[in-house]
Amino acid sequence: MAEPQTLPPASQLPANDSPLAETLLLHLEGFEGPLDLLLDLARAQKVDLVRISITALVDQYLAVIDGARRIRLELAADWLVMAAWLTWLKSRLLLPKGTEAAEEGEAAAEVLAARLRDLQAMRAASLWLGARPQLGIELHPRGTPEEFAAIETSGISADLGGLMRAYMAALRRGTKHSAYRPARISMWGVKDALARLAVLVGSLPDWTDLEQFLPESLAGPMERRAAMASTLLAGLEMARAGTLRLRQDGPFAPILLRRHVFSEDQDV
Amino acid sequence: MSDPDPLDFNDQVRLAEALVFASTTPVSDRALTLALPNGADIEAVIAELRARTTNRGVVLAQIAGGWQFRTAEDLAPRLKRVIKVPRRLPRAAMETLAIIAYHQPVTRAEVEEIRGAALSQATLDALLDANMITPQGRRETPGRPTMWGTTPAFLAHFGLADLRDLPRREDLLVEPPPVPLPEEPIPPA
Amino acid sequence: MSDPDPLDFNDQVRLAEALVFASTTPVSDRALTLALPNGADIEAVIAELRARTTNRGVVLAQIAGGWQFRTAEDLAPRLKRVIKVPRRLPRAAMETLAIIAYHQPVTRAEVEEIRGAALSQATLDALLDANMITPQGRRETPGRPTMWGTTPAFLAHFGLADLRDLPRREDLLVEPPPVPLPEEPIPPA
Repeated sequence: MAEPQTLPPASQLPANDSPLAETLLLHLEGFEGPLDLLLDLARAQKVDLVRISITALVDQYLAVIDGARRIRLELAADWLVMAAWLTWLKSRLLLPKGTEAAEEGEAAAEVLAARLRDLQAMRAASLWLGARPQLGIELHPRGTPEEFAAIETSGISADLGGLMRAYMAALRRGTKHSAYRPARISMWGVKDALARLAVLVGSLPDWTDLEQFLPESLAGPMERRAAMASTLLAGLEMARAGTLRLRQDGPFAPILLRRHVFSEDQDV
Repeated sequence: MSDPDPLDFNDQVRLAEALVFASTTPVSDRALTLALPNGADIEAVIAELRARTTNRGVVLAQIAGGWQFRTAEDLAPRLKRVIKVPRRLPRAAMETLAIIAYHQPVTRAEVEEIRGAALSQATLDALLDANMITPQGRRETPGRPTMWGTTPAFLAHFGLADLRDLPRREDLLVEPPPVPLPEEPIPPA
Repeated sequence: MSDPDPLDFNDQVRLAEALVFASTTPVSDRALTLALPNGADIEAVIAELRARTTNRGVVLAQIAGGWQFRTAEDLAPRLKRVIKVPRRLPRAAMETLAIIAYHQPVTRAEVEEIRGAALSQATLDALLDANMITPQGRRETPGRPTMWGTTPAFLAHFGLADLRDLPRREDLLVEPPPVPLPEEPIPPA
């Protein structure tokens, strides 16, 4: 078995669900993020961080993520984003040297190696600090400051850190009294889209672009795409129920919709 | 000797010294007995500690049934002259000050609502005495409550050039609680 | 020049001892200068005080730009049994603290980038509550994010006289057995 802090090399990773794969997943949850895992994998190469093999590192990371996804599909996005980026990086590193794309890959690999060294240095600093005798734990200051000194009180003792602590404490206490409200999700859902379509479609005489049915107040491109998908789903649902008809004249052409008038043609 | 925890006499004295020094209350003989190895001669340890601090700036004193280090009495007047211990603002005052800083101009009722606790006159007075807050007119609502804001002395005390230099709320809280707040604190007129 | 009066000198050492003792926070040379008579040789006074407390249970240490008495390091295990000690900071908090110490003033986004992970509210709270970090103004970039730095309490907590007492970043990367680092990173094969 691998020791708690290190992961098995990629070649030993399980091919299917197994107790080892579950251990793997537990390992994954012990990491602070993709970079943390990468650093551990890099250290497992037992060479100077300057000389690590980035391609081997990429393979190991992808194998770990793959193993973890087999047991749990909904892996946090940052793990997958890193996996996608590393796949890109590997494809660049495998190109023949000298091409622009290969150089791009090498530059990116250097950036990654530098980030790993940074994190490694900070981890070492944290260990260095942690190993020092700490005040109040190993060493103790005077337990009882003497009150006679408090005679002169020509000012108040408060710093910005204290003010921040006080503010956070006050806000916490204040909100304890109000009911818990989960963060509002700004996505335009299928239910919203159904309601909106039902209202709007009746007023439209002819084929209309699906985009016209999106709500006006969308925060960003992500929300816009989500609303687009929801509206299309709502449209399909209503078409199935017979209230709508949908039309697309070619691949990637705008999707058009209009009210289904029963007296009209019955073509498919 | 069959002592399971051998410490020579000098180390016993050192341990007693450290313990009396670090303790927040006077250390009783019983507490010393528990801390020192079995069979340690507490009286001899205390006598040695007392001898070592005789005529020093800090002396061993017997207070409230225990031992404590105190600064030598003859030095007290000269220390008083120098040590300036600023008053610590009580927690309620710090919280109120922080809320006023971020939400100004703000009424007393609003501060109470944000804190989820009543605001005492003593707290308000403490902040006024320290010259941290000042009235900033009245809100034109029923009862015309006084609105409060921070003073230039507040900025100076916390080393801020401007109210806009207060740390961003989103840098303090991952998910800020739902409290209505302008994007940036508005500097007092 | 004639030697200082030995009685006067002893008195100065006593006064310095009392002053440093009475305070829970480090006492600066400046504060000592103000407390001692004009013309007192602070360095000699401190050297004498240091000599007197060498090998005692409580020793003089140079911390956070000042002087502080603290219990001797070797007594830690024995004191631990009798004095209740607070919990150590968790790993995420220690790493975040190290990053802030080395990169200050630094924004939250920068800390997160270096760690490659989001900074949790619990970590931020733990560091603020322990008085290890403090806001240090805002960066003049879009959004004006808050910058963070370490406090004097951070130095005192880890027994550092100064931020320069932290090991150099290059030295941290040397793992036993130390491998000399080339100037330029070698591009991956």
